[in-house]
Amino acid sequence: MIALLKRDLRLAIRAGGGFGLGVAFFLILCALVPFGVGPDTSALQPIAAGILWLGALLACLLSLDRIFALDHEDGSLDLLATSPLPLEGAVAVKALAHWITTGLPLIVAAPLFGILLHLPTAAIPSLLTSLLLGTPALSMLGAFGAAVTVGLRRGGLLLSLLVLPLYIPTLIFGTEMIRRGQEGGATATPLLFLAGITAGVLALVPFAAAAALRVNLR
Amino acid sequence: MIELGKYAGAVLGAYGVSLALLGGLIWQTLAANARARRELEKQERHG
Amino acid sequence: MSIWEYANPVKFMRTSGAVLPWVVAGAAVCTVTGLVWGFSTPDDYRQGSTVKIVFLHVPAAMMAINIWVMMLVTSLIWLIRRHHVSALAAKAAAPIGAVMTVIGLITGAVWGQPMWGTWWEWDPRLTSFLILLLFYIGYIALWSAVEDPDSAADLTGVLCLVGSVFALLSRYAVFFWNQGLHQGASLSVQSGERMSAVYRYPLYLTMLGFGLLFLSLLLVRTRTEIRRRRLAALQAREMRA
Amino acid sequence: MSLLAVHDLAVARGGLRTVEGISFSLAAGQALILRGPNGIGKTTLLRTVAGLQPPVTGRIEMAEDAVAYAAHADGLKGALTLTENLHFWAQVFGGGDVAGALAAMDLAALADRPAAALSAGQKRRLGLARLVVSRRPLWVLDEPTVSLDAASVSRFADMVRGHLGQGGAALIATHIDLGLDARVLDLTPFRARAAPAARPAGFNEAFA
Repeated sequence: MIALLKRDLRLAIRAGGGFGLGVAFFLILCALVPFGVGPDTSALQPIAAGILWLGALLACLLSLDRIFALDHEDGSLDLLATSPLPLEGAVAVKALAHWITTGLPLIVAAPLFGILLHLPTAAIPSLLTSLLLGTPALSMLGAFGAAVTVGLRRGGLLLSLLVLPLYIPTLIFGTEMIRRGQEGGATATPLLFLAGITAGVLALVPFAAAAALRVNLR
Repeated sequence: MIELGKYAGAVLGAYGVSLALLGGLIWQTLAANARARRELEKQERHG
Repeated sequence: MSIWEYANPVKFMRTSGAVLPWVVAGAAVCTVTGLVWGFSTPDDYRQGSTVKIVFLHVPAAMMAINIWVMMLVTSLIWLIRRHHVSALAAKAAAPIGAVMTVIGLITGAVWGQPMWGTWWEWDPRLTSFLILLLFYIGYIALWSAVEDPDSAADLTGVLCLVGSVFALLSRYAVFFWNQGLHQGASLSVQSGERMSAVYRYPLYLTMLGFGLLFLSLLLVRTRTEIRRRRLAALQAREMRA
Repeated sequence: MSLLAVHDLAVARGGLRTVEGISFSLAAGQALILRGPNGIGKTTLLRTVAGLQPPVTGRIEMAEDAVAYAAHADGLKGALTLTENLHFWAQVFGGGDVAGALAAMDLAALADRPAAALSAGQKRRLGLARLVVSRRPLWVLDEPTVSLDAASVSRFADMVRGHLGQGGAALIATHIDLGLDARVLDLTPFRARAAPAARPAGFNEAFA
């Protein structure tokens, strides 16, 4: 399993853009928003939390189809399925690799982009916590969507169509948490929900994703 | 004739759109069924 | 032939063909009577004539949810028992459910406009229905995207399972996110003001009518799917022979 | 001792039976060559034996985690070097000697090159070297000699012979003569009949 994680990370670095691309997309999005809504703090501050989460979500979506598609094309997926690794474990590891290459850089960059969007400094701890708790679920659900669409010719569009509705609860609790942090309210409830969703997703979705993958391999 | 008052547009609009949608669904269902039946019968007669 | 103990489309075709006329007649009678009766009810003292929309809105919304539940059950039957007709029934139900959801949304919006002063309100109930519509669209899109019929049935089954959990989760998340303008469930017994009998009986009738309407559409669409599969199988055999 | 036993197997591709009624067994040190015209279902049969798809009917008896499968795609990453590629699969399969496997397919000189720089034949050789590091007793090979030159083919045959000598077995679909002391199974007589069968092979066939 560790070998698989190492290989995926190494590939993300070697192939170029694995780490940087998502963050660059995130930056562009945050830079474009003020052009759309105007530079005033009064316009930007209320929507900053939402933009940051939406940006993270879309940046995550960009690289989802690569989780399995490349391995499917070159036959690695067949070999992984015949290997002693349980396919559920391989799915979880690949989602983890996706999270390390896209989720983690986004979390590191998020406070900077928060400043661009006039997010008050008081909200930055809750921004970081919410992303840290929420983005693993995004990667795991994305891996499920990628597993379902792996053999399809025009899977990319379908992938977004299938995965985005699954992101709604995480998005709601994530932004709610930042908003409460911004207003100095209690963030415990959305935090617990967010953590609960992520824990449930990490525990159960690998099985669904592996089942979908087996169907697509036969 | 039933008097609908000032909301006549809203009520008639809601009924109109809903019935049109249902009608479309029913039409599509029947058309697809008729086509499937026709093609299957043709196939069974030949083969 | 022993093939029928594996999946029994012949028996399904025979039985569904026999009951179909009765179901269709029942659906037509109940829906038309219920809607006409509902249309002729007196105006509500607060909502005026818009109250008549309830006879479309509530049955459609109810069916939108029930159809998803039915799809979940048939998907599970397919995944566990490999009953082929079951998978096709789930496929056949999805577009009906999507149309019901759209009707629920549109009538809700038209109703909300005079009541709340806006066409669209991000009210938790309306929002949950919008999310449900997204799940229906994803499910239908996946069916049409996968070419191999076995894979399509399996993948949509798994999607329906995961989607159900998330549709439910989204519903609670949405309530958390925005407490709404929407009135409580129209028929709930606990709520203080119960709907008066004038509206209640025609509403029951339209609900029954929509249920039967769904059943008849479902039967016809499943029959269509079975015929298509049979045609495809016969053609494939012919190609090889 | 028998490494693989197949009883009355029927397999399907795209919901249609391709071959049926296949029975054979492979003991340690034996190889079986599959022959047959294009499209008869050699690949499908091999994928079924490898456990990638379920059989329509019949039984496959073998030890768990016994198969090393190699098909048209080699499962190589162009961005990784030859050693890294093999090392990864060695770790996944809990296997062994990367350098030895590279030497066996005459790739030792290229060990630190990225796999993207290899020619088609060299990639193929790397894909076959993977079989050695996987240390699985049963090799299931689908047209292993595609894009190999004559020298490489004989080197590959030596590799298979060595594997058989160490108590392994191989099931190979190929059209060329590898010079192995192997039985040949021609699939042509096993082509599935168009007549309806007891169990549907695919979704649509359940409705025919």
